[in-house]
This record gives sequence, C-alpha cells and structure tokens, in this order.
Amino acid sequence: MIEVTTDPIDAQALKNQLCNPGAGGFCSFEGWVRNENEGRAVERLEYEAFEPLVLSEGQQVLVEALQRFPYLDARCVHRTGLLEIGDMAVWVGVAAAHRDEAFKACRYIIDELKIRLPIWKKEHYVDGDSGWVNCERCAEHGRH
Amino acid sequence: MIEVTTDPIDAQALKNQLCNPGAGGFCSFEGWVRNENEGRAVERLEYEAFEPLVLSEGQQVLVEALQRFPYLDARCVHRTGLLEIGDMAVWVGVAAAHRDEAFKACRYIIDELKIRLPIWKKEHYVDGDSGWVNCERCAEHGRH
Amino acid sequence: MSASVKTITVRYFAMFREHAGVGEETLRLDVATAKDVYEQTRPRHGSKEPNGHCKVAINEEMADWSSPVNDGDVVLLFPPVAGG
Amino acid sequence: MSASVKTITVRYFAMFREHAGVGEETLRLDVATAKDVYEQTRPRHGSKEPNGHCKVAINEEMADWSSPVNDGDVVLLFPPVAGG
Repeated sequence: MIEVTTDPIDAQALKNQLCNPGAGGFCSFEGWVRNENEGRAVERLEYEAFEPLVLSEGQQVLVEALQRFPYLDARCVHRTGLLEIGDMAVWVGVAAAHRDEAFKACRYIIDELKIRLPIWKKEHYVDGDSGWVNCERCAEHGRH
Repeated sequence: MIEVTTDPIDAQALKNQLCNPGAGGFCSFEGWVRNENEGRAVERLEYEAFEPLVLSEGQQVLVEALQRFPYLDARCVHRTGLLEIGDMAVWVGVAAAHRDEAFKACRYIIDELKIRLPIWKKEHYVDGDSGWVNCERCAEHGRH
Repeated sequence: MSASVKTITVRYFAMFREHAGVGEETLRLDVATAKDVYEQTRPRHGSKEPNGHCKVAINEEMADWSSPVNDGDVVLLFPPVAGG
Repeated sequence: MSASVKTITVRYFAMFREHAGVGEETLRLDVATAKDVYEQTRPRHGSKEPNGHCKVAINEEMADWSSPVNDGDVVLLFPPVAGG
C-alpha cells in the first residue's frame, strides 16, 4: 500500500496499521529534509509527483519486495509540496516474522522508489537559487 | 546511548531525540513479541537483563557501528519484564546523512545486541509450558 | 509504424513544465514513437538530456521510448526522477 | 596462576538462577580461572553446556574464561543470551 500526501506524515499511525501478532521484526526508513546537498546549503525542498503512476509503480515495487523478502505487511507514504528542514519526505515501514526480511524488504523498497517513481525534488538554496535534483543540466536554461 | 527499561518503549519520543538538521535518512528497527517461535504458540515473554553490562557492552556496539558506518546519532532501548504479544521489546534508531549508513548501522547494532548483551528471554507457551530461548537444553532440568 | 501527423497531448513535469511554461499542450506532430515526441518537443521542454535519462508514459502507463504513439494519445514526459 | 582456595561471590542469571534457587551466593572454591568457577559450580547452575556457549564477567566487566579470579571477586555466570 502506497500513498501520496501533502499533509505531514504520521509515522506512528502508519506503524500501527502494520501491527500483526505474527510479526517479530519491524523496520522503517524515513527520508528527512536535510540542510545541505552536494555542498550547498538548502533552505527547503519542493516535491512534485505524478500520483497515478507513483501509486501503480509503487505498488509494483511492494510486490517485488514481497516476492524477494517475504514480509507480513508494508506501507509507504511520500509527501509532496513545500517541505522544511527536518520534515519527513518519505516513510517506508515493513513488518515481518524476522528481522532479516524486514530490513531487506525495507531497503529494497526505498532504493527502488527513489529511482523508479515519477517524483521530482526542487532544492531551494539559502543563497536564493534553486535547482531540480538530478536535473541541473538537463534543460537549456539551467536553474530557475 | 542505550537504555534498559521496564516501561513501554515510546518510539516517537526516542526518534524525536535524534532530530538533526544534517540528517537525510533515519532507519529504525523494532523487535515485537510474536505469537509463535519454532512452531510453538507463545503467550507472553519475560526478559531479564543485567543492566550494568547491557549498558557498557551496548555502548561499545554503538561506537563500533559509528566507526564502520558514520552516522549522526543513534539510540537503543531494551525493555525487560513481562511482555505481551505485540509489545515492543527493543528499539534501535539511527539518523545519518544518507540512507546507506542509516540502514547498515541500524542492522549492525541490532545484530550485535542480540548476541552480545546479557539479556535473556523466557517464552511462556500457550500450553502452559515455558522455556529460556537458546537455553532449552542448557541446564539439567530442561524447562521450568 | 511509420511517422504520420497525429494529434498528441504532451504533458510536462517538474523542470520540463517550468521550461515549457505549461503543464500540458495538444500538438500536431509527425511522429511514430514516444522518442519522436520527446525529440520534436525539445524546444518546448528544453531538455538537453538523451531520452534514456528520462522516462515516458503513454495514457498513464509507463512506456518504452520505442513504444508507438497513436492519434489522440497523451504522452507524459518525465525528467530524471528524485524521490525520497 | 595456580588454583588455591578463595572466597568467590557467584551470581547466577536467568536459567542458572532458577536452577540454583538463588541469584547470588558466596562460596569457598579452589579455583584459578573463571572457567574453574563455572565448572565447580555446575551442580548449582545446572548447565550442561560447554563454557564456550556461555559468558562470564568478573566484578561487572566482561571477562574471558581464562581470566584469573582473585579472592573476593564477584563472578557473574551468564547462560546463552537472547536479546531483542
């Protein structure tokens, strides 16, 4: 189950949805907005997503993780819009019988999400400049 | 920083202590009491710890993890006493600049804690029997 | 499929949208594949990347750059992604 | 260090404590090393494990089984651990 939201992510509520009496291990990953990227001081981030394909491609990633590292339940939420330093941009949680599957499935999910989901991140720098991550040189006019 | 407590573990409060503007990734692991172990239905668990050495050996594990996978901050709490199905027995959280260190340090910490800390787990089975995990055949009188 | 003039709705995302100044536009294009759409709309989305660094969807399904496009299709052009 | 009779306080944990019926007792033992303490108190802690499966601490510091014990030491005998 994957979601996209503009609201702050409630990790505790998400985790509660994964409670399962057969679960012995729970692994979660949170992506936080940090104050620096590649040497530049970051003031805030802006995330844009194309939700229909985030949901379908994200669901596909969860299924692949399940096939590789059988878990009991997993969820993922990605936030969009304007985020401040310290805000949670993404949450992935996996409950499994044992810790090995929990860790491996969680890692697989976040690694694939980052490279496959149609989500884009614009960094707003402290110096007033801004730039799309992975895309600084990909359009004629450089930064906006 | 490692703690032992008989109180329920408050994961949210622990995570908040790891907030750091330089952190881009946070990985946590929770050990939950599950209803089954090696084919036997479990009713509850009882954890016993020798706290002074849990703290010193646990601190050593955190330092080792820091040397191998430089993280920004990490915490661990282990609960003791009588725990019910679904209760959290252990929480490990790691905040790092990037997700790779967060995942690897978190995994290292829980793996080492499980084999090095003087903590013991007694399973109380649904059938009324009980047994110390890893130790079923280690004393003359078998189960108690 | 050989190229022929088709009516294609092109959607731009992130940097591409900012460059084009619109999120979506309907164009008459002489194209056979998704790659043709990408190449012919370069002045609009402004990408200097080879298409392989970007992704494409047709009618809300992920597609290959070699996928054929048909009259009336909606082609979504995705710059390099950066989730998480 | 050769064995000699010493006053040793032995602490038992988990299954060892349950078997011994006490958490701690002070004994007069003819021992040189931590391993000697483990072996000589087998009837008390009841372990059938080789000492290598268990752990030992002396005066609240983790120790090797070959560590010498001195008169007045507190020796902690740990059955196989199972945290998490």
